[in-house]
Amino acid sequence: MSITSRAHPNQAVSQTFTAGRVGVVTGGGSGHEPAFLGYVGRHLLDAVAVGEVFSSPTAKSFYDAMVAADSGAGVACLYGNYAGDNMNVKMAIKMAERAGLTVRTVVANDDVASAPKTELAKRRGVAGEILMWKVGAAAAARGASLDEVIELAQRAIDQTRSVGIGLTSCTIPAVGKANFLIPDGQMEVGIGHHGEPGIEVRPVVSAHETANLMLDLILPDLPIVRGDEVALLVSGLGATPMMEQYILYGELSRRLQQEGVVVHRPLVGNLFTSLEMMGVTVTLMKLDAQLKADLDAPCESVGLTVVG
Amino acid sequence: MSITSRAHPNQAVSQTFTAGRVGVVTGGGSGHEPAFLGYVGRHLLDAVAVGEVFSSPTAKSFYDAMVAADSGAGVACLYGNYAGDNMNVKMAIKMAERAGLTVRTVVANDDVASAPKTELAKRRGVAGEILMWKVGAAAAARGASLDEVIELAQRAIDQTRSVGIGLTSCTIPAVGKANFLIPDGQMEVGIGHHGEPGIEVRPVVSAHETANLMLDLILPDLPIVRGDEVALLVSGLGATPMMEQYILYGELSRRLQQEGVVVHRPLVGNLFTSLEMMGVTVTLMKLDAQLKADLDAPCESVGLTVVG
Amino acid sequence: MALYDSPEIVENLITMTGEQRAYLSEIDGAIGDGDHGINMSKGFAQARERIHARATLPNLPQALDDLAMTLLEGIGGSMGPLYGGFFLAMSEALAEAGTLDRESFGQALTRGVESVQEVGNAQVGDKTLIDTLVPARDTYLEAQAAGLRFTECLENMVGAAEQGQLSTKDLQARIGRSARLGERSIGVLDAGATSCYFILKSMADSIRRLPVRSV
Amino acid sequence: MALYDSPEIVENLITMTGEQRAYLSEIDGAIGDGDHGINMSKGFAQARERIHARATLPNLPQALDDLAMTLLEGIGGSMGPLYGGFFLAMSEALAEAGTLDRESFGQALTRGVESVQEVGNAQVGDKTLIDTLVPARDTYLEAQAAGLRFTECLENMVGAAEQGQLSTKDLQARIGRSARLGERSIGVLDAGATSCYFILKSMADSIRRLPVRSV
Ligand SMILES: Nc1ncnc2c1ncn2[C@@H]1O[C@H](COP(=O)(O)OP(=O)(O)O)[C@@H](O)[C@H]1O
Ligand SMILES: Nc1ncnc2c1ncn2[C@@H]1O[C@H](COP(=O)(O)OP(=O)(O)O)[C@@H](O)[C@H]1O
Ligand SMILES: [Mg+2]
Ligand SMILES: [Mg+2]
Ligand SMILES: [Mg+2]
Ligand SMILES: [Mg+2]
Repeated sequence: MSITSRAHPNQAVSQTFTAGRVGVVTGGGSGHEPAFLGYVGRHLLDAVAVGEVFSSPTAKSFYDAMVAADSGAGVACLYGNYAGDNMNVKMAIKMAERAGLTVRTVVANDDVASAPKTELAKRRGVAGEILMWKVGAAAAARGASLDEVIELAQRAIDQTRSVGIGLTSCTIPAVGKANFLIPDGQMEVGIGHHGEPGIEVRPVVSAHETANLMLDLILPDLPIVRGDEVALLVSGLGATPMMEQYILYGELSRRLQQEGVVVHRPLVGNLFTSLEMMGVTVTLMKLDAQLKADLDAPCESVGLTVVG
Repeated sequence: MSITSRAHPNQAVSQTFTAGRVGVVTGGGSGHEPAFLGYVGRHLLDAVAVGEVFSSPTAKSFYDAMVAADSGAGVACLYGNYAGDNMNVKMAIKMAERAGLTVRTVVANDDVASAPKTELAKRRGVAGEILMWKVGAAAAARGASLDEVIELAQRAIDQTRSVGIGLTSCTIPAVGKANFLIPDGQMEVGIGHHGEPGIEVRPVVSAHETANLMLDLILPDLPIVRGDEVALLVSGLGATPMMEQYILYGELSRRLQQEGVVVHRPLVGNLFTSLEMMGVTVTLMKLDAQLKADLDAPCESVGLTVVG
Repeated sequence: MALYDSPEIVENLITMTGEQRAYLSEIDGAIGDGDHGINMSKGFAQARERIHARATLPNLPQALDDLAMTLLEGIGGSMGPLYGGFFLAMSEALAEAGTLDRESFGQALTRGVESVQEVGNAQVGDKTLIDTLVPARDTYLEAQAAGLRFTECLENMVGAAEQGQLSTKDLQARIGRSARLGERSIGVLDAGATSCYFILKSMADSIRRLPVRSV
Repeated sequence: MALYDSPEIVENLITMTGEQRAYLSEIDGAIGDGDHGINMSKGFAQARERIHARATLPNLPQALDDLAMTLLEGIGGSMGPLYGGFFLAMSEALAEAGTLDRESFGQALTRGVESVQEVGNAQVGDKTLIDTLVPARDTYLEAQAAGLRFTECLENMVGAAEQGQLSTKDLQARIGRSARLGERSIGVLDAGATSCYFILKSMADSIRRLPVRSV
């Protein structure tokens, strides 16, 4: 699997793209490594627009990614709900239309803490994007039409809920000072990927209690109930030790077992980070047969590899 | 791929073990996640002995791992050079011999900073162990004899060199206070996986200079020279942001390119950690045709998955 | 008409953003991240390079297109797509018209504002550049409908733009970075509304500075 | 002989480690990580459970094997394999002999020390339990060769063990955790050498406490 940066440095393109199928692209600011670049690969993203740290890529780099991923069957642009990304994707699509490309979008909004359920469209996209990309790209890989890819990616994110907690802040290098503050011994529940304010700041609790309070926000929102099968993704935000991520995973999986929710596919690691923030996001996707098949389909990338 | 914990909780066994071939096992203290447990999987480790945080597993759990991985063709125990592990493996082998098992060992000693080249046997094993496991397990998977597996794993580690740097310390939970100290703005070059003292403590420098000083320790030691092909593994120690790991990787790969050294296989991530230490280890393995083939062979585990 | 055939209007815009760089960043600093002047002058300065790299100097629609493409290529965040889209739409309208006159400028302004609203979804009162743009456009079109001359339409437009810009002082930001501050965003001007006023004023000045003609 | 047929010697060892728990940890605290007493008493206490879980009380070799297996199963780090191997080797030697007498104990001690050296690679002077074990064994074997009675051999052994233990005070640690301290490790006893002295003394005491017989 290899990736090259074509044209200019703000864009990466997979070398495994096969002509004739729908192209799958995304884009976003830097600082979330291995997202977004690390998910370019076989049966995953075909091209990615790369922005400055915590800042949307330009319209032109989204456009370039679309052009790179287009081979006549159209392009699915699957990205996260942030003002800058929304605006740049809109202008990129205008440019793409002028160039005769067909582009459709799905906007991830899996972060339950970012807006009430009555305002789904205001919610931010976080680590759930990875699962949306996986499903959309699996559909594209098996030759689905652009409309089908979009429909499935939309279903994927509609069935996905995330929440984050932060224990320490992070610093945008160009700014040079922390972009928010969490007092020592406190944690911010519902914090966003760029330090967007969460729901509450409260004393740090045990992994067991942390798992419970995160699931108490996620499970009722969809809802996810007894008998459901889920994908469970735990992502460290950058400075969270691996051991602690696994300990939290253990607590989450115990609680889910109690609730009668079956984890079909676990993913743990620094999969969608936030510079050097200490903290974690927890993502659950409620699965049906199709989503399961698409999640289980083989893919290969730096960030996520699934063996068929 | 699935892993179950048999017998008692200090041991994990792969479900993909196929009888009749050499079993590959390792073991070590906790706190290095995803090592060691996360490398149990298809065509990788067959069983692992799990110790307390930063403490060797017991002889019995090494023995249990050996029993679990044995199907008559013998067991290769590929582990790192630490006093406790050495002693427990020795007693485990004594127990295994009483039970009629054939066990041979390879002891990783890839850390160039832990002893001079004249005292190779005193050097500690660090992230290079992952490459040793990969090669040994690939050999076992293709049906090599125990002697061949041992010979290849030995060749793998003989061709591997690592060095670590630490920027902050870490705390063993049961102890509750930092087990060493690095002053703010300083970094310890050559630090071990458990905070073992390094070569020097010096002011933090840029990624570019860090890459150079690490390679200046690694390259001459083997040596690795113009025209060589290598695997290059960068592992965060726990709290190192992914973005910074990739930035360091970029600087390493630039320097290697200048030196005429070709990176055949890059690996970047929190692959062998040290609780919440901030820092990184850099590992290079000098490849020949056989090592290359064994590194490239497919395998599947939480820590490392290679698609064939 | 000479102005249609040269990049002069765009050149003047670029010069203006350079001059207002510090002021715009200062305003953005109060309730934003203090980079608006930098974003603007950086993007616009890149456009000058693109324009001058051409074999022959472009006409106004082409220069606006160059400016738009530079902003869309060089500035992420919000300014690239908002102003990039604005100038792209103006460029298209003027190219279609083939001339710069009262009608075509009215068309261009209308299409430009449409793009900003489509891309940014902001409404009047949200404390954004829309607070400058919408009254400016409405006033221009009213003046045009009332049969005023091009220069009078522009004069009225600039007056409304200034009013709109000043109106942002008492508004609470409901969109963009400063919206996070809630009530604390009241009491200072909006950076984008201010740069937008400077842009409309600069364009109007460029056109009015022409020797008296039937414009 | 009753002692061979019962776990009494091992029981007394277990009781001893419980009593010396705090003292051994205190010594380890000076130049180690302060857990030697905890490691020892925890491991030995688990052995008592294993022994008493048996349907019938085991004989000495079996009880030593139980102790060894418990240490090998319950204690990671260095004490598990060092003492586990020590008692395992003693158990094997005594089982082969089928009796506890001057010769078989000499054999058992010799095999035990061999295991510790094989597993740990320490030499006399490294400030480890070897500094107790080696002189103890040598003295025992000398006494045996000189034709002394079992109890006298044991008495001499304990004396040499105590000397060996005390010798560690002036040594610089060259192996194990305290080796990191370099010269700062001089001036205090080694924890392992001390626990080892207690172990040999306890075994000797158990045997010598017997009613006078031809031992
Ligand atoms: N959705 C929007 N619609 C119109 N204008 C907007 C919108 N979002 C932000 N703005 C304008 O952008 C200005 C800030 O621009 P700038 O500082 O260059 O970008 P950033 O906020 O990314 O630092 C604000 O003052 C506001 O006028
Ligand atoms: N290689 C070795 N050979 C013999 N004895 C050793 C060796 N390494 C350590 N020891 C003994 O182990 C003792 C420390 O035991 P303990 O405190 O229980 O373990 P740890 O050092 O793991 O905390 C030391 O005092 C020393 O006597
Ligand atoms: Mg700003
Ligand atoms: Mg900004
Ligand atoms: Mg100790
Ligand atoms: Mg200890």
